[in-house]
Amino acid sequence: MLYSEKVMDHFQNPRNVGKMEDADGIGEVGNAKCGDIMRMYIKVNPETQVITDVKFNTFGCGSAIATSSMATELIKGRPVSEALELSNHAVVEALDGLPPQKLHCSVLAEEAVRAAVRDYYDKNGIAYGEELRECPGHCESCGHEHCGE
Amino acid sequence: MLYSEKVMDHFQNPRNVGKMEDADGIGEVGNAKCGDIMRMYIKVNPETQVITDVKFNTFGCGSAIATSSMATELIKGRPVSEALELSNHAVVEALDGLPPQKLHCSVLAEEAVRAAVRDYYDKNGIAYGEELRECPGHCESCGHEHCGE
Amino acid sequence: MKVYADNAATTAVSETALSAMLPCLREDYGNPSSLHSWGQRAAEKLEEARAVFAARLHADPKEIIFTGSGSESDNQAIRTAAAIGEKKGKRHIVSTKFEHHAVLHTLKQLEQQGFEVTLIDIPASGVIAPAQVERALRPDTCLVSVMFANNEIGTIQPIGAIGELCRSRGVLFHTDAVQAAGHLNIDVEAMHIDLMSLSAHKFHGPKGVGVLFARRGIPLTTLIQGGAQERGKRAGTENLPGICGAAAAFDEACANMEENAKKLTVLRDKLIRELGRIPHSVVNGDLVHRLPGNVNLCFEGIEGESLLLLLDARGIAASSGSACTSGSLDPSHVLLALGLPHEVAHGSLRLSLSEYNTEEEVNYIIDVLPGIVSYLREMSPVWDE
Amino acid sequence: MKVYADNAATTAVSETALSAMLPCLREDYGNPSSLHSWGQRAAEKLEEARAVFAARLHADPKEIIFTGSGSESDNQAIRTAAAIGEKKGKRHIVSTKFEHHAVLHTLKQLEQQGFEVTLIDIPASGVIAPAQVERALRPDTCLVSVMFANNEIGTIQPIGAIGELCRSRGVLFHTDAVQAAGHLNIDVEAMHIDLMSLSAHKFHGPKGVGVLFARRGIPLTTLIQGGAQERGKRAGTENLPGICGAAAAFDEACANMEENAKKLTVLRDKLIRELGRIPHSVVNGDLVHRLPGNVNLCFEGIEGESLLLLLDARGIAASSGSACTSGSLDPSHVLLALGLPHEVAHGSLRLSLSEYNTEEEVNYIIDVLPGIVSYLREMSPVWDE
Ligand SMILES: Cc1ncc(COP(=O)(O)O)c(C=O)c1O
Ligand SMILES: Cc1ncc(COP(=O)(O)O)c(C=O)c1O
Ligand code: FES
Ligand code: FES
Repeated sequence: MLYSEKVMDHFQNPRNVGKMEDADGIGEVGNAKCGDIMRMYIKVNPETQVITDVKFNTFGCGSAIATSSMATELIKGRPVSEALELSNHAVVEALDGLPPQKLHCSVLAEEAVRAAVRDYYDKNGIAYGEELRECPGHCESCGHEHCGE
Repeated sequence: MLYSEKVMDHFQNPRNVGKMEDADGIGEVGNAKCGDIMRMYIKVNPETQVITDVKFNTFGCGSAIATSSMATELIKGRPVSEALELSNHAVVEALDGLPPQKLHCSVLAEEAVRAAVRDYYDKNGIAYGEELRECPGHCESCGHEHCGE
Repeated sequence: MKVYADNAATTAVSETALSAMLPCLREDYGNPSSLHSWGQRAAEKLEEARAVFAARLHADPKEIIFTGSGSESDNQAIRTAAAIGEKKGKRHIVSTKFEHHAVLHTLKQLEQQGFEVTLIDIPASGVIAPAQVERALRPDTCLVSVMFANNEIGTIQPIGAIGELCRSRGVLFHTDAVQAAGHLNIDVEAMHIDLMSLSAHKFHGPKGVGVLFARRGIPLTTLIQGGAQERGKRAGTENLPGICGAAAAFDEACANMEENAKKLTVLRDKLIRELGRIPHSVVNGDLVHRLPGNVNLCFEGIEGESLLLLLDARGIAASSGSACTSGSLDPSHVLLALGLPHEVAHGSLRLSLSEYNTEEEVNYIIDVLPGIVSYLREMSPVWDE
Repeated sequence: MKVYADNAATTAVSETALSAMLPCLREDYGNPSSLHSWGQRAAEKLEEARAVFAARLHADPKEIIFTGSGSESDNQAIRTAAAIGEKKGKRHIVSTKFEHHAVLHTLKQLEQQGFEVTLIDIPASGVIAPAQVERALRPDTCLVSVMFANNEIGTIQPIGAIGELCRSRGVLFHTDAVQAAGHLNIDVEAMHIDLMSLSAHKFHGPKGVGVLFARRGIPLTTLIQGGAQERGKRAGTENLPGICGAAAAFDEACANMEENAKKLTVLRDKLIRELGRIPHSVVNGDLVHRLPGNVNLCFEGIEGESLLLLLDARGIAASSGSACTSGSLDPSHVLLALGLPHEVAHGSLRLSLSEYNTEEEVNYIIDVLPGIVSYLREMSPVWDE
């Protein structure tokens, strides 16, 4: 099979899918032209800085949906600071791997989380470093600004 | 099948095969290097100039043996003058055709007959024209002098 | 329910084809180049297979050679025409933007070797006009290569008219008939086709057998050097079981062509009609000049792969774009050539039927698909209807 | 009695191979490039087949690609090495005079494109010495191509030693192992082989499947452009039934290699011993470094084709020279390379056994052959004994 069982599970039964009306932070990355868009919503407890709820909407291939789903699971209930450290590799690993040409989707998931956190920081006037401003740029599959390498 | 039934018949049951001790004319053409040698023996009735008997020995492929055999049949009982008119095409036709790369064998048979008649003419002081001196030269498969085209 | 609706990618081997293959795999295993009876029996079968293709295509057996795939036939046909053109100092080739990659990549390589290639634009109908070819012709054009029917949207090109044009201009004409063979009537004589590629696994023959038609007098360029098989034009021991299976399948497909087309057209049109009702869907390509089994739609706001995987989970095999680029991330070059925007081209679905499909299967697809489209649209961040 | 003794030309498909093919011809007909379950099942089978070859050859699955024939593999291997050499300005190739035409004709074509080719002379034993290769090497040598075992006389070359030499000199090493595969132990790692060609129908696999091993890091030249199959190195829908049959046959042949070799060596040596008693016969090639099933003799005063046809009439399939040149009139280039005069080379007979042959069959050949030789000699105008 092209995809691992974990990927197929998260694709066919995605966790945390849907809109969140009262999100504290929303991040959207990718674009329709290249075939993947992820929007990630987070709810953060202002006291503890823990992500108490997370939702996503994704337009994209099977692995885009699966990585979105897995990413939400990995950050739900974790402090924002930990969510920021979520790497695409961690997502891929948690999914038992992805085909090489689909790795870019996991990058997108990593980015979506960071974008949501950035939005939360912005909305709440929390300062953050340069490294959070930019696309991590290790996605070689598309020609868009956030993709470097 | 590569060869027609007629060819296979003449190959497997060659007519008039063998040496002739008291031949009136013997013709040998081809050479071992190129893989075909035919020797044709004729017995001629000096009164009627009819070929009363004919034999052959051939070293060569299936079609070389079959064309030798067919050529002997075609000239046996015919006047020498008719034998001289035997064309390789007639031999091929009588055999229901030959694969293209094997046509040269039929040329060899035509030549062998002519060589045997020439030998008979030489031995009996019968004059003959220029056209009987030379290889007909329409055999393109070998590099030897008798092959032209 | 299991529904295989990806017959443009490959087909099931027919019972007829399999029956023709088995004797070659069991008792008649000789090498057609061998002199002995085993070999000669094989050689006879090889020539019988060649004669089947020749008869059905209105060609001479000497004009048919067997290759290892439709792609190989395409490569060899185009390289042949290029080599002939090269000798005459003619280095311009006309083709279209929606050819198969076996054609396009070969042309790309020729460009690197100094050829100029004009790729004709594809109208929204997916059917090019002979006048477009005419406008593209130049005095140094050595080849026109236009596919008989497109593999993604199934549109049928005016091959006869293009052939006539090319003949009148003294330009070689190649058609990639991989999708057409066995489904549409092909007459190389009447259509003035000089070179043509077929692939057996697209008409219920086995994989691994291509056919190349080359009009008498066209000196084929050899891609694979070696033994004297296929009159020295394609070395390698012939894939006799495959070739016999291919001939049997082709003969069967041609014999039943009308009947199959009639049946398929009904199923196809039902699918197009019913699936076309899904909101924000577009049917791609002309509805009339179309392979009898081809359905191609785009669903806005849908990404093709997700759609396919969910269909597959429901037992339905379909495709988005052609199989051989399914590993790639780019949307179909065919749909882009049709003028669809990237974001729409991403959401394409090709259902390709064969005569083995049933009305029941078609109904099942019609039942299942709308729900999947809605589900995916609901999940999408960009879809607000 | 029917005796098929032409296994170097092609072999019968084994039951094991056929059993591996049938499911792909029946239910698992998907295209390995398709995303749906049909396609993914096919893709899995493809990778399983690749893994079988990799394991048996001590290679990595990524180093194995499937082609349409041994000839195609030879062409692609040599063109690959030539393209790599070209980039470095190295345009000299070393090979031998008794390679298969798939190699020799490709080299001939490269010569026309500016390459220089040194063909090593063949000693009377039919086994070349590594020192011959060493002497032929030049600073601009980009490739050494030496066959693993010769297809006519069955002699086995010192591949490991040649591989080591090439590796130490930084020259790519290709071996045409078409006759060796399944019959001799092959270890691409230990033997320092960089490129290698196999053909399934020589080891009881189906016709139409070649294997090309290319060591990791060697960028293969693509002969057939198009889809992304075989990692972009060989376009065209994969011949999955054939490939699965090939893998099953290879696995079986390798598993039984020692046992088969033991059996065959006995039969081979009996044939050589008994047929060698025929007056004015010569056994060609080394008796020890020899494929276990290969017998090759010349009978003076005999023309090969007549001999074959008469053997065939008695139910025995044999060959004179290789099958793929049997349409030609020239004596075997292999026997000429061995130094045999034309007139002797014309009278060659190759009997090639497989493990399917029996002692009874061998005895039958020994019974029948002497009479045929005498009969033909009697008919010959040049034979006076
Ligand atoms: C040594 C050798 N190389 C290459 C080939 C070519 O194999 P194929 O006919 O499968 O292309 C053969 C057999 O014909 C062979 O014996
Ligand atoms: C139009 C067209 N041309 C060429 C090909 C290539 O055929 P094959 O995969 O048999 O090489 C295909 C199918 O993949 C096709 O649809
Ligand atoms: S957004 Fe598509 S790959 Fe970067
Ligand atoms: S003698 Fe051999 S072809 Fe003329």
